Order: sequence, then structure tokens, then C-alpha cells
Amino acid sequence: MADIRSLHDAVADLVHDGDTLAMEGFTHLIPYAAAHEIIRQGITDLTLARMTPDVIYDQLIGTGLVKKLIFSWGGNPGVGSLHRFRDAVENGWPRPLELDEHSHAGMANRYVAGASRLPFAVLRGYRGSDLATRTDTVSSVTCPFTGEELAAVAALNPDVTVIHAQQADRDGNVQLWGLTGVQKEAALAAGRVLVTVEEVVDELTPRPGGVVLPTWVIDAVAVVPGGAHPSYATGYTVRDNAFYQAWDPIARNRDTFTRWINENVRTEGPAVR
Amino acid sequence: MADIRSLHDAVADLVHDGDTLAMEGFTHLIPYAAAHEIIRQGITDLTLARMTPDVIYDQLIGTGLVKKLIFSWGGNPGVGSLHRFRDAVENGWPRPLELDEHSHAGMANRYVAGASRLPFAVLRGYRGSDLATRTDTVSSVTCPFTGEELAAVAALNPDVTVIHAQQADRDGNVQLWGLTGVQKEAALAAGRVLVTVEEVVDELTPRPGGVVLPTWVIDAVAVVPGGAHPSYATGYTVRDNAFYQAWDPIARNRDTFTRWINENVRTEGPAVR
Amino acid sequence: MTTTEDFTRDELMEVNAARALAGARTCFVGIGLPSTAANLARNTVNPELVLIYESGTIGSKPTRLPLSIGDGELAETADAVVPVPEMFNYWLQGGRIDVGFLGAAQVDRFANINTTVVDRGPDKPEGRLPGAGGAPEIASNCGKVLMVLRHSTRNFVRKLDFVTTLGHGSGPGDRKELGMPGAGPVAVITDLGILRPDPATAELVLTELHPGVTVEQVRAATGWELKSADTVGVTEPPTPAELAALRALKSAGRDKA
Amino acid sequence: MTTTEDFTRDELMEVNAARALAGARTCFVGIGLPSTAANLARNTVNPELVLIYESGTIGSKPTRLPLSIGDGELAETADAVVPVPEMFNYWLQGGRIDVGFLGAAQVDRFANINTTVVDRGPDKPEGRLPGAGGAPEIASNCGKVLMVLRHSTRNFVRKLDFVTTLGHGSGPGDRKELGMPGAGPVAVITDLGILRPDPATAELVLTELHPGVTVEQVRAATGWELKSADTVGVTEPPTPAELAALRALKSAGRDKA
Repeated sequence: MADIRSLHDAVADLVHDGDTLAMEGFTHLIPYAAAHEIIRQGITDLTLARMTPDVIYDQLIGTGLVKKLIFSWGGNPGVGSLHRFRDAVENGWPRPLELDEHSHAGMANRYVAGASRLPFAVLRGYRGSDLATRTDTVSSVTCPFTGEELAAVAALNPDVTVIHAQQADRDGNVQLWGLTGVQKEAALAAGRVLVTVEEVVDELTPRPGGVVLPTWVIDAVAVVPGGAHPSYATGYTVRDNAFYQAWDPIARNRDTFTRWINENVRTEGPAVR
Repeated sequence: MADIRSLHDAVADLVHDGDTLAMEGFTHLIPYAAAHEIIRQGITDLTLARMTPDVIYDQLIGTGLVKKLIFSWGGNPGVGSLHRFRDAVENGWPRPLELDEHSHAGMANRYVAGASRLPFAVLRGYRGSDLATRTDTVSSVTCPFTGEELAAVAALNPDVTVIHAQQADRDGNVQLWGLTGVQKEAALAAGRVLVTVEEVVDELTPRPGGVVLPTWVIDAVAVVPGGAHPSYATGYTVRDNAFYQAWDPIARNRDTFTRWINENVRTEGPAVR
Repeated sequence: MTTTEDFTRDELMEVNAARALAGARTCFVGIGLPSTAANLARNTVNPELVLIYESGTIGSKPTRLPLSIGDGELAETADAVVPVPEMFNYWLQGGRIDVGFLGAAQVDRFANINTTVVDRGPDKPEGRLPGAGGAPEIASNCGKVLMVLRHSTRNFVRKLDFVTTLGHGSGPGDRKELGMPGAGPVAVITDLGILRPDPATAELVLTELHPGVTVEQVRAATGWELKSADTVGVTEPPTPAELAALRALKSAGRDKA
Repeated sequence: MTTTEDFTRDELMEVNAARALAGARTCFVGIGLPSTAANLARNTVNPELVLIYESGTIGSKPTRLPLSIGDGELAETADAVVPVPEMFNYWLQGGRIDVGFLGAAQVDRFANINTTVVDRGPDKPEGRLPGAGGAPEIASNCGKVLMVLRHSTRNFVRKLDFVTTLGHGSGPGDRKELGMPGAGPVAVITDLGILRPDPATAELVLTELHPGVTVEQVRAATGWELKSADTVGVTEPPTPAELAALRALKSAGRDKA
């Protein structure tokens, strides 16, 4: 059952040093505020999982809290590179970053296997690609009916998954809508689940495209209006494309990055928006 | 692209003697009118697939059009046995009925594999059950990561799938809502798709829980108001529980069954309701 | 139906089946007697019980007993409706469900279940039952399993004609060896009493009688040499509130059918 | 940007990329240049084109160029929004998509793609690119693949440093041997012209030049000995309508960014 708690307490209780942590949201509903809280609390040695690492993981990686990244596409969407991610991979700054790299189809199916509590998932993927040579979470299985060899990807079961949603009710049931990406799978695959929400409402009204996560699959809900910024929450906020563009020069340089984190995340409490 | 056609023409063009045919709908949105049209046209030697054969398949089986049934639970929900199904299996009347029998989890995953165009799906299922001894569409695979042995079920790709939905727009896009069962998977797994609908509307309004099938995955749409009777279409009709109860004595006897089919399906055009 | 005081044996079965759901958070509900029990539990011992039906509804709150597992009210009152494959993969196999509540046609001493075919003698064709439905994976994946069915030698048999759904196999350890996550059947509630697996042997033994029922009656209705627990209890008679709730539920069902 | 008459080389690339979508029913759209091309196609040669984005939108009709693959307008204007796993399993792997439109960091002569790492010399660490995203399975499963990228020896290389996404492997037959359902890359549209695989060898050859571009310019911008088709055509200059549509699309994007 989800308790409705402060972001500080929920993060402190649910996210631990050394955890494998998934923060999902496919450009929509990215849980930035929770990432910032993790930075403020200095929770470290994390293995981060996310299909599209994006600026949120650039920030975590640049602060040195991350030892490994499980992912399939690491860019600033529509803008360019993730400079902190590149600096960590290429130069080991502020610490080396181990990679477990997949395709989107593979990552999505790793979460599906995780949510289904199966040890692996099957797809027709990775064929002819060098990707499988750099990871031990891609293998193959042979169809017992046709003899076809198919890719097998290992289940991904994060210790903790954090997502952002539009609404929770007072019992801690959650609804998100719009692009809902792989959030249901990431949440159901995890050992612990934290959901930040735009607001608490008396009753969840079913929405077209709505995904409901009942309170009994969630550990904590924290109310953080605007907690997806610079990403967005359909019906509440719009994507701050200007921020994504502004991030490029900030992240390009170690000092400007560190200053930005200190001024906007570490010092100020919830990041400025 | 789906053409909007008469039920007669759509069935005549899309359903052929000898086809593997899936008519899905989990007690909700069962395409009875299409089944009756198949009976009127005498399309025969069918292999029928359906998780819950239900009264709709009792009717098809009793008319002798069916040589094989792929299923996981064959009863009249809440009422009792399917007498025509039992008579065919036990006594070969009006013809022997071959069975390919699964669990619900296995059948659902067979459709998932079919929709995904994979040759098989994996589940933790059939353990300790004799089911696997009577079918060649259950086998096993070994997880390449953990060594665990899991059940593999062969993909189910019907030649044609028929479903009933609430609405289509004039382009043939379809929306169904309420309990949507395994219909999306059954449709996407099939070679051809026929959708009967309650009505055609100018524009599909997204609904909570709505499943949209775009026109380019459908071959034909036929407008058949009440086409799910005695099943129902949320928002349009309610389940005719009395019919399901009345079916029991009708189907118990070969003559009363045949008379009912002749009077209500064969002679009268669309079944009385 | 034999009546005892002011309630029937079926009502004893239904009330005790509902009581067995006290404390459960989530229940995967089969149609028929399990659905009666689960809905009665929501109206008595466990108002917060989350009912999950294989048609895809999570948290249904029907006001009457559904005739089928896909009655409209199950969806309309649900917290969430999910596609059937998701129900079986993410929710059931995903280990999200505390209790699976099953009926059965035949049960053996290890609470294995047959719902597929029955042998009707050398010169007769196999008798056809409905089949497995969701039961094999419900019994494997739920935290524990409750069963409810009427007590007769036709239902409680020495040897199953077909194992549709594994309960405890041939004894302790079988489930673990097969890699089944859940604990399996913990109680079989009938119109005569309650059987539970002996922790040492996994064999079903008589642990409770309903008021007015004797051990001999239960043994006579069981197809194997039924053993009794060291102490056999007697179930509490239905309370007036339980009976009222059960009867209201059933008549609401009849009114609308 | 070099301009030729009243349009830029980028505009030539974008207009020709859009034209390549004439007749397609469904297109799996990568972000960036492919998204520009696909949206332009909807406003010019193929108003009925169904745009599919990996964020889960089917039939998006954005009025401006999305900055990211998950911009709100993609979902709000879509015929259907599906979960990301369903997109990759039922729709892409399910063989529902006619054309996959990809960008690339490095391409080789067989239209294989690298978007993972580049070798920057013996004393330098590998240069990091974004990674695979959806490309390996888009290239495998779509009916055919179009590619769009700017022409330079940095992009068109003799040998890939890493094969992220297979195009034609090492020649004809490789895709079939690997069991890939789709036909693979059929055209690479650049700011200089269009390369297509030779049917006999699967090697990319120059088949069209944009107006004002010479074969020598293209060869100089290609990292391998680029061959030409027997006859090298010249693409039609953009029509005023095409240019107007392209510029409107881009300025609408800028206004709202």
C-alpha cells in the first residue's frame, strides 16, 4: 500500500546506495524532481536503467552518483549529445561509467520479462548487430516448434523504480495518461516503487489512454507539482523545449555543469523552473 | 484498409472452408451475428480458436461446420455445460471434434506470440498438469541466463479473426471499450480481420479503456447493431443472461438444437433477439 | 438441500469460504462458488478485499453476483481493466495476487484438481468437462489457494482421471521441485466442513466440521480414507449479519438475471 | 549552408526524403531529419501517410516539427497511443510498418549503420554516440528502410567502427540468411543526391544528383570508392509548394519551441 509522503522521506526510505534504479518516462512524465532529491541526498553507486537516459541521467551521472548505466539511446532528444554521459564514458569523469547497452526493443522486452517475473524475454532482434558482443544480457534461444533462433534478453528487475504521474487518490492509487511509455512494466518489475504526482484528487476519473497502478503495487506517493520539469505532464504542464536546448552549453563544460547543479539542485531544494 | 460492407459479403469474402478462425470476446463483445452468418453460408471444415468457446461455438459445433477446436475453457458461463461441444467430443455428433486444449495463460500467450509474429511465447505454466501430454503446441525452453525450464507455447495465427466492437468511423478505424479481452492480439495475429460494429460514427472519441484498431489492420467492417447478442456491447446493450440460461435446455437435445438453429439462424436471417 | 437450523449446508459452505478471505489483500476469483465467497467477504469480513477476475478487472465491486466472469458490472466498478494477456502475465504470473479461489469437478487427497475429462467406464467415452481455464497458473502463482466445492465421492476421488491443475502433487516438496512460487492449496471448504493439508504429508485432512455434521458423514462423502486432524473443530454458525449479506447478494443476482 | 538558386542543400535533402514516402501507408519515424521528411510528406506527396513514433503514437498529425519523439502533440493528434513494448512487439516486429525512416552517424557501402561508438585514433578513447535506439529492429522488420543524412567522409565511411544496425551486411543474401523480414535500405538520401543499393551487389551506388551537384562532389564526400549507376539522374528541383510547406513546418516548430 502506498503511503503519501514527502519526497525527501520517500526517497530516503526507498532508494539506497548501490541500488539498481529505473526512472522511466518516454520524454513525457520524467521524474526529474525525484532525481534531484537523490542528488541532494547523495545516494551513490547507483546502477541506472532507462531506455532513453536523457538530461535526467546526464545530471545524475555528472554528479558522480552512478557506476553503471543500462540503456538503449543516450541523447538530448532533438538537441544533441548528453555531454556528462559522454565525459563519463570517454574520460571517466567524475568516475568511470560501466555500460549495459541494448536496443529499444530489447530494453522494452527486458522490462516486460521483469514485470512478468520471467527470467527472460524473446524477440526477433539484435540480428547482425555488434550490440550483443558487448553485453551479457543478450543471448539466444531456439524455438522448440520451428527451430528458429531468436534473441533472448535477460529480465530487468530494478531494486526500485521511480515514475511521475498526473494524479493519485487519497488511498495512493495512481493514474497517468498521455504517452505512458514503459512505466507500467518498469514499476511492476521493481522491488519498490515510488510515484511522484502532480496532485492528489478525491477520485481518479478513468481517462482515455489512462494507466492505473493500484496502491498495493506502490510503496510511496509524493506530491510534487511540476515534478517532471523540464519534461511535462499532459494536462498539467508543457515540455520546456528551451530548457533542453539550454542544457547543451551547461552540460558541455564540467564547471558550468557543477555550478548549475549546486545552484539549482543542491542549494535550492527543488530545482528552479 | 477496411471496407465497410454487408455482413453477408464480408463473411463470404473473408471466411473460407478449412480456415482457422478466431472469434474472440471474453463474454463481452462476442461476434454472434457473424457466427450466424457463417452458419447460413455453410462455411465448413473450420478450425475454431477461442479461449472460452461459449454458446457461440456450441452453435457452430452443433451445425457440423467445425473439425477442430483450440481452446482453454468450454462452458456456458455461470450456467453449465456446452452440450453440443460435449456431444461432439464424446459421441462425434454431428462429426468428431479434434481438440487442442490449453490453459487461459497459454492461450493468451499464443495470441501474443501471434500478434508479435514470433513463433512461440514463454510462460511459467502447465507445471504438473497433464495438459501438455495431449497437445503438440506446448513444449519447453531453457532460460539461457538462469537455466530455468519454462513452458513454450506455439504462436496462434488464425487465417481470419472476427471480433465485434462498438464503433467504426467512416474510414474503417474501429474502437472497442469495456472488457477488451484478447481481441487486439487475436486481430493482429490473423491473416484477415473482420469487425462487426454497433454503429458507424463520424469521429471516434477516445474512451477510457478504449482499444483502437486502425483501418489498415482490418479487412472489412460490417455494421450489425446488436451483433453481439446474447453477449453485450458496453454502452449499447446488456448481457442477456436469460438467453444463456435458456440455451441449456435447447442445446441439451439434438433435435431442439437443430430446430432452434433452423428457426432462428438459417431461416430468419439474423438471429432473433 | 439439508437445512440445519435456519441455514442450508450451501450457506455454511459459502459463509466459511468468505471467512477464509479475512486478511487477504487480493483475490483471483473464479466464477460460481468462489465468486459468491469473494463477494460475500467484501460485504462481511474483508470490505477492502481487491477482487480480480480473469476477464481483466482489478478491484471490481459488483453489487450483485455476476453470472459470468465478464459481466459488465465487473468492469464498470473496477479500479482498472487490463487486457487478458496482461492479467495473466503481469498480475498473476507477476506474483501480485495473494489468494486464488478455485472450484473443481474432482479433487484428490493432495488437492490436485481435474476439470478436463472423467472416465465413465470401459465402454463409454470419456466425459467432457469444461477444461482448465485459468486454474493451472492460478494455483501455481497465487500466494496461496483456497478451494470451495460440494462434498461427495463423485468430487472427492481416490485418483484423478486427469490432472488439470496441480495442488500438492504427490506430497510435500513437489511444488518446490516444479518451481511453483505459491504455497498451493491451504484449505478446501465444502458443505460439510473444511479440509486442510497436513503440514507433514500435504494430504488433505479434516480439520473442521460444520455445525451438525459428523466425521462419519464427511468420510462417507470422500473417495479416499479421509484422515482427521488431531483435533477437529466445529465452524462457527453463520451470524445473522453473514446470512443477511449472503441472501441479499444472491437475491440481487436473481432479480437482475 | 550552400544555397542553389532559392533553396538550400538541406532543403533538397528534406524535399527528396519526403518524396521517397510517396505511396507508403505507414512510416516508423526517427526524430530529426526523418521526422522532418515524414511530416513534409504528409503536407505534400502523401497526406494519408500514417506516422508512427517509437514513443507509442500511431497516426500522429503534428502541426509543427516535434523536438522530441515524445512531444505532447504527437500523442494528442494520434489515432492510437500504445505502450512502448506493444509498439515494438505487435506493430514493428508484427510486420505492420511499410517504411522505417532512419538517420545515422556512420554508414558504410552496404548501408550498415553505426550510432554507437567511433574510433578516434590509437591514443584517444572511443567517441561515444547515442546508441541504437529503435534502429536495429526498425531496419530488420519494416517493409523497407529509407535513410537520410548529410553527405561527408565522416558519415560515409569505408569501414564502420561498430555495426549498430544491419543494412545489407556484406552483400546480397545476408539479410535473408539472418531471417530479416524486411527488404532493408532501399535509398540513402543526402544533401548531395541519392544512393541506392545495386540489385546485384547490394552496394550503395549513386543514382541521382541534386540539381547543381556533380558526381565528383559526391565521390569526394564519400569514404569509399563510390560507384555510379549506369545512368545518374538529377532530382527535380523543389516545387514552390514543397518549399513553402517545408518552411512553414520549420517555422511553426521554431515559434513554439
